[in-house]
Amino acid sequence: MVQVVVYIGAIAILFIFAVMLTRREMRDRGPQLNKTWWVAALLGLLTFGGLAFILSQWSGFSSLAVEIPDGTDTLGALATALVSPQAYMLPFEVASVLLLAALVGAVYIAVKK
Amino acid sequence: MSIPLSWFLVLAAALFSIGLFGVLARKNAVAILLGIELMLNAVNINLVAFWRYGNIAEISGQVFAVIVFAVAAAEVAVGLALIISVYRRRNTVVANDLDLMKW
Amino acid sequence: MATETLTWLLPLPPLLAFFFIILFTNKRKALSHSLAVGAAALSWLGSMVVFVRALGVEEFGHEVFESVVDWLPTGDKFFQVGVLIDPLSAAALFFVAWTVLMIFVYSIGYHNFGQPKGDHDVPGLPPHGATVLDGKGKKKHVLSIEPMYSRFFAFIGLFAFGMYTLVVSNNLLTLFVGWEIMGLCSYLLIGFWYGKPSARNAAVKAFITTRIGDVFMLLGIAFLYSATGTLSFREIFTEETMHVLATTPAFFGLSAAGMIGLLLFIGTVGKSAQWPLHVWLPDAMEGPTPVSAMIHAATMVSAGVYASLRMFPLLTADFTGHGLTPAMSVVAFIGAFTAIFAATIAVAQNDIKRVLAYSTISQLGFMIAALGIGAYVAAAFHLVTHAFFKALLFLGSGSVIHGMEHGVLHTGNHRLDPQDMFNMGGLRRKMPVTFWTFLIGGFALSGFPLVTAGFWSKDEILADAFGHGHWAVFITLAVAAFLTAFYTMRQITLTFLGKPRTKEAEHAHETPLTMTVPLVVLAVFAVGYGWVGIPEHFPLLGGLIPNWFHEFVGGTLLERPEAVAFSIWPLLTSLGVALGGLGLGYLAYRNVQSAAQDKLQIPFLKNKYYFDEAYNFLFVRPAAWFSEVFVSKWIDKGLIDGILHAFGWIAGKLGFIFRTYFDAPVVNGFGDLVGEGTKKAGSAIRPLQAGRVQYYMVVSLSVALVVAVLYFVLA
Amino acid sequence: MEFISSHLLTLILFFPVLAALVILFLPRDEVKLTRWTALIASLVPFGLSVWLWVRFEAGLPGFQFKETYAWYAAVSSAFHIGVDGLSLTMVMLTTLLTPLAILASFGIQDKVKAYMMLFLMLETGMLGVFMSLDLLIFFVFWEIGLVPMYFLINQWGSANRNYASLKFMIYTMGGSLGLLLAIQLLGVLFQTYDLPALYEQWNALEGTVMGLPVASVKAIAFWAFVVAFAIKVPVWPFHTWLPDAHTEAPTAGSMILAGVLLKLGAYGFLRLVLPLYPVESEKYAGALAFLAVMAIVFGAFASFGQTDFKRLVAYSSVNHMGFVLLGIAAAAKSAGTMNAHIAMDGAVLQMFNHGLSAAGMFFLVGVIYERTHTRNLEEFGGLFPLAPVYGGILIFTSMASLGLPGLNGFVSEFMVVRGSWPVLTVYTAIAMLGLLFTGAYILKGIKKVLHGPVNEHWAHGERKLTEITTREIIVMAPLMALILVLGIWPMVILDVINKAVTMLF
Repeated sequence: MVQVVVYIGAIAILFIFAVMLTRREMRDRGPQLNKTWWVAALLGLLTFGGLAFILSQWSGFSSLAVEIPDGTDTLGALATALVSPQAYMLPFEVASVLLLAALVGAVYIAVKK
Repeated sequence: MSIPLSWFLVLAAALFSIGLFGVLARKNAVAILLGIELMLNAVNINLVAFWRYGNIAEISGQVFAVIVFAVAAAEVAVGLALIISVYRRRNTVVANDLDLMKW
Repeated sequence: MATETLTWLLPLPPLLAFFFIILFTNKRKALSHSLAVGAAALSWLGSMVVFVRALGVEEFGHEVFESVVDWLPTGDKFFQVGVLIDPLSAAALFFVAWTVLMIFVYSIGYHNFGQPKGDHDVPGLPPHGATVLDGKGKKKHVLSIEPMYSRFFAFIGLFAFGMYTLVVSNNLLTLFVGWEIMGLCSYLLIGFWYGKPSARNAAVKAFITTRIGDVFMLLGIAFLYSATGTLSFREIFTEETMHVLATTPAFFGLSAAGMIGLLLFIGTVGKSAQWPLHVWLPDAMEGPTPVSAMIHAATMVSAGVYASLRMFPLLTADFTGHGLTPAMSVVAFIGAFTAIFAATIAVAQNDIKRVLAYSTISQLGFMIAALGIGAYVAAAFHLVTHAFFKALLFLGSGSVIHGMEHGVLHTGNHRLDPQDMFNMGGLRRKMPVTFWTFLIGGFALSGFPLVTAGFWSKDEILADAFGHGHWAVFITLAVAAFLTAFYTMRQITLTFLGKPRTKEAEHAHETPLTMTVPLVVLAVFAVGYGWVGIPEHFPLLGGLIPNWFHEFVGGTLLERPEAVAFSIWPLLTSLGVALGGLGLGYLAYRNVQSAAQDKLQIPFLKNKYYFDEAYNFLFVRPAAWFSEVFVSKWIDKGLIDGILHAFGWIAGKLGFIFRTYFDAPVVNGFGDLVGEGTKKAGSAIRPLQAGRVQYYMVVSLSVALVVAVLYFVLA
Repeated sequence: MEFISSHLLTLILFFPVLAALVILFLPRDEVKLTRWTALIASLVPFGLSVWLWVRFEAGLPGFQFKETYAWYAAVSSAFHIGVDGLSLTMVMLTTLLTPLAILASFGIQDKVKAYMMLFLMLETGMLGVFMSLDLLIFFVFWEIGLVPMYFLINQWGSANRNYASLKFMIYTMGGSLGLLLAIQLLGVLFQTYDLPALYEQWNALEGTVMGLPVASVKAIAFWAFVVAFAIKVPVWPFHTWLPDAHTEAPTAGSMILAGVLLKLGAYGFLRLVLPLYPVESEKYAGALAFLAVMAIVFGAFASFGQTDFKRLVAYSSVNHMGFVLLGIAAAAKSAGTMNAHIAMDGAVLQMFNHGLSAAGMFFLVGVIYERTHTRNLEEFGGLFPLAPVYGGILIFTSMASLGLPGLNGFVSEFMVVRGSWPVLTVYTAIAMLGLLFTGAYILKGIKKVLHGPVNEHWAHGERKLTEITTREIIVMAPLMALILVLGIWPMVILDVINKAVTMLF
């Protein structure tokens, strides 16, 4: 769950920081959107439409949730799967290393000078 | 528990499209980053939803979501650092103004 | 030590002294002259030992001291060089050793050793004198030491090396080596005071003029070498070789022997300053007075005659005793002509050294003429006696000039020429030793009867010319002898007799011991050496002493030359011209007070028949024009470079034509088309590369959507 | 050790290039280090050549220390090198002069690294010509030598360097064109470029070649060779590049140019023209002798006519190299006789001797030019009291150049004259005029530079002429010592030359 914590804690705070840092400048700039925002809007709508259409064609579109038998600890299973050598330990560790590297890199880029 | 899968899927598609619009239409690099986060989380919703509505024993959907968090965190960290660095140098965070390498 | 080894070593000490002084002791004057004089003394000692040993050999001439080594590989054989002492070289060695040693000693005094450094002296100019405070604190002008003192001794050391090498050589090539080294030294010594423009010009003139002779000599050597395969004297002068040479025809109707002899003789003409290559010698008096003058006049020029003596068999090949061969005629003519020609010039000269210089040319002419008529021994005899008394005269004149410079410093009148005889007079009281020795030398030169060496040697030449019926030569030489006696007495009278004509002459001073002792030694030989060659049949004296010189030196030749039969006429002529000339000279100049009263100041004679001017006009200036304008400007820069530049121009034009009419429209056109096309296409699609990420995304997403829609529609 | 002794020639040949590579990687600012590296690197080939000289057996016929490597098999050319007495002498000269020239260039301040590299490459180019036993290799090295020299003149020369370097380059290249064609002809005919093989096959060739009689083909090829080499020697009237190039080149460049590069041409005559074309050489010996005599006489006159000190010395090279060609012509005319041997000995020795004295003279001119920045003889005069040691050295070297007996030039000139007199009598006699004017121009040089009243212009203040430095004396010392030794005892190298000449011709 470390990554979730990091995400929620650190990254969200970073977001806020960044937003705060840049807010002043944002205020006195012109429009927040590109001149071609309508193209983007059109594309967004089309994508949404396309996705919705394709999904609606799928047979399992409106299937219902599976019953979870009592006593099943899904969270525990997830935790076990993440640290079990038979399951996802390696991807998990790789992701950790990636995150670490990214943090170090971020610090380096942001701090220097 | 009578909410069908379609709700989740439509929500995710909407979220994705909004993120996409943000990425394509916003000037501010931070906002673009936010848009990307939206798109990633739309995917996460889908992953968890498919897990919940498919085979619960198969845990990989959840695991994937966790890894996407990690990647997103990394991406945001680096992206923000870059934006700060760029801001220091160029005094702007507008993506279109970063045109040093353009002809 | 074996005599051969000793002979090898003879030239070495002066050479070593030269290198030592140049490399190490240049700054230390006393050490330098000690080295040089010590080296000369060593060589002198060795020469005397060799000479005495040579005297002790029976039939010396057939038995000689010779030793050779391989020097140059030539194909499968070797060219050998070595040393040789035969009677001629022994006799030459004797006078060379003595005169060289005396010059070295004399130089110490002449260059004012022991005197203070000059006030304004600089290297390259003669010393100008120094100011010192005497005991009473009064300023006094004295002579100053030569600034390049050590260098002088180095040069004369090298000079001595050259002379010794020349004398002890057993072959023509090493003789030539010594010959040229002396040429270099004469150049260096004439140009010793290189700061004087006259000196540097004279040095170049001397070198070039003698070099004219030398290149001919080199040809002669090459000719001789290719004709006989050897250059060794003892191998060439054998019956067979000489016969082959004498019968092989060469060019201009001469036999090979005569041709070679003449080519080599031209070398002598240059070195011994014979007409027409005599012009360098008088100018050579620019060297330090009189030591270099003495080298150029008494020793080195003798080398020319010595070489001719060596080549005597070649010159006289086919000579039967009557009727001169063409080669001999040339030699005799040049000798006799030079003798009288130079004597006439000497009569009108006022510079004490120049008179002696011309007398040298004249006396060398005597020797050459003697060679030309086949009088081998007489020529050799005159060579030796002349070397002694001319050395004496030059050293004496140096002493006189030195004394005069003393006077000049006393009066401070630096514009006065201390060498002009009309500024002298009455020096016999001031400089007695110089006077008496000069008198002896002068009388020897004039051929004063019986007591002086010059009389015997000159008489022998005249007797030979008379005895063999060469009337033209006899009369010419007799007149020349008369003139010789006349100008010698003129010189003595003007210089030493009468009363001082200037204040400077009054204050002249006798020179130091280092200068007077060599004078005395040479004076002894100027008198005594004549007695070794008194003809056998001479009235009264003949037979008292055997004619040793004739016997000894004559042994050098294959056939010992017969002594000429005695006749009273040449003797009377000798007596007459010598005494007559001397008497007339005294009478004519007894009361002359200035150059204006001298009736012989004829411009034509005074200007040496305008030979310098003529040569300058005929050779020097055309040569300069030829090299500066014709060869450098016209041929090289104009013609050859012109052709080259024309090539360059044509190539440039061709290139231009190709460029304008082929390259530009065709090749470039095509190339440009391709290039421009690409460029246009590039700029046409350039907007796609906007560099805006969002733009890219919009485009790619649109495409993806369109494709997806199409897919579903088509599907 | 074993490797060194079995690859001696290759090592001598390529060591300079390796050293140049090392210098390439030295830092640009380390001027001192660069100089010393170059100097020490150039001393190594010299040391190796001394070893080569010691181990060389003069008595053996043919080439020694031969090495063959595959090179360009498609045209049957191999990397074949070796030395005999002639090439050995020239290799010695090259490896001796290069360190001296590098030492002489210590005064160069500008682009030292490039300069030293070019110099070392130049050495390889020259050595290659002397060593190669394959015509194609010969030509390759022949051309390689041009390039560094071009840049040396063009980059470090004096005022008119562009003109001079271009003239030098174009002229020599133009001459090599014919040479290349002739070489191709031989290669095509015999399917080999190997020299020893060509010597035999080419001379044995009879019949027709490409529809022409062999004699005419040979005559044409002969002149193609001769022109290429004559330009390099240079022979009158192909000599006008020389005064320009020599005068404009930097001091060390002139030293090498006069000392070694000119010998390449003469060496070409010895190595290729005479053995490949004995008949033609004999036939055209008169023409060659005529050109040689023109070079001697006109070279001397032209030299006498100069007012530029360096130009004067440059023309003296024309004059001296004329004697080399005269000897070669005489040897060609009388091949096999004693005259030929003597003439050839003289010619080769003259090559070596001129290498010493001309290099010395150019260096001395450079010494004074460095101090006064003028070469005009009229501005000199009276320098002797200011620089007596320099004056002494100048007189000594000048005398060697003049051919004073007792110094080296005389021996070789005498041998040439002796060898050519019986064969080419008239030409030899005319050449004496040149010999006379050799004296005239040398003395003119000394007189105009050293003699005369103290030159006030160069005597005071910042223009004061400084005496020759120790480094400069060290450059001159080996040259002077050799000049003297060879003058007194020429057997030192003449023995090797003579044996080679006797066996070759």
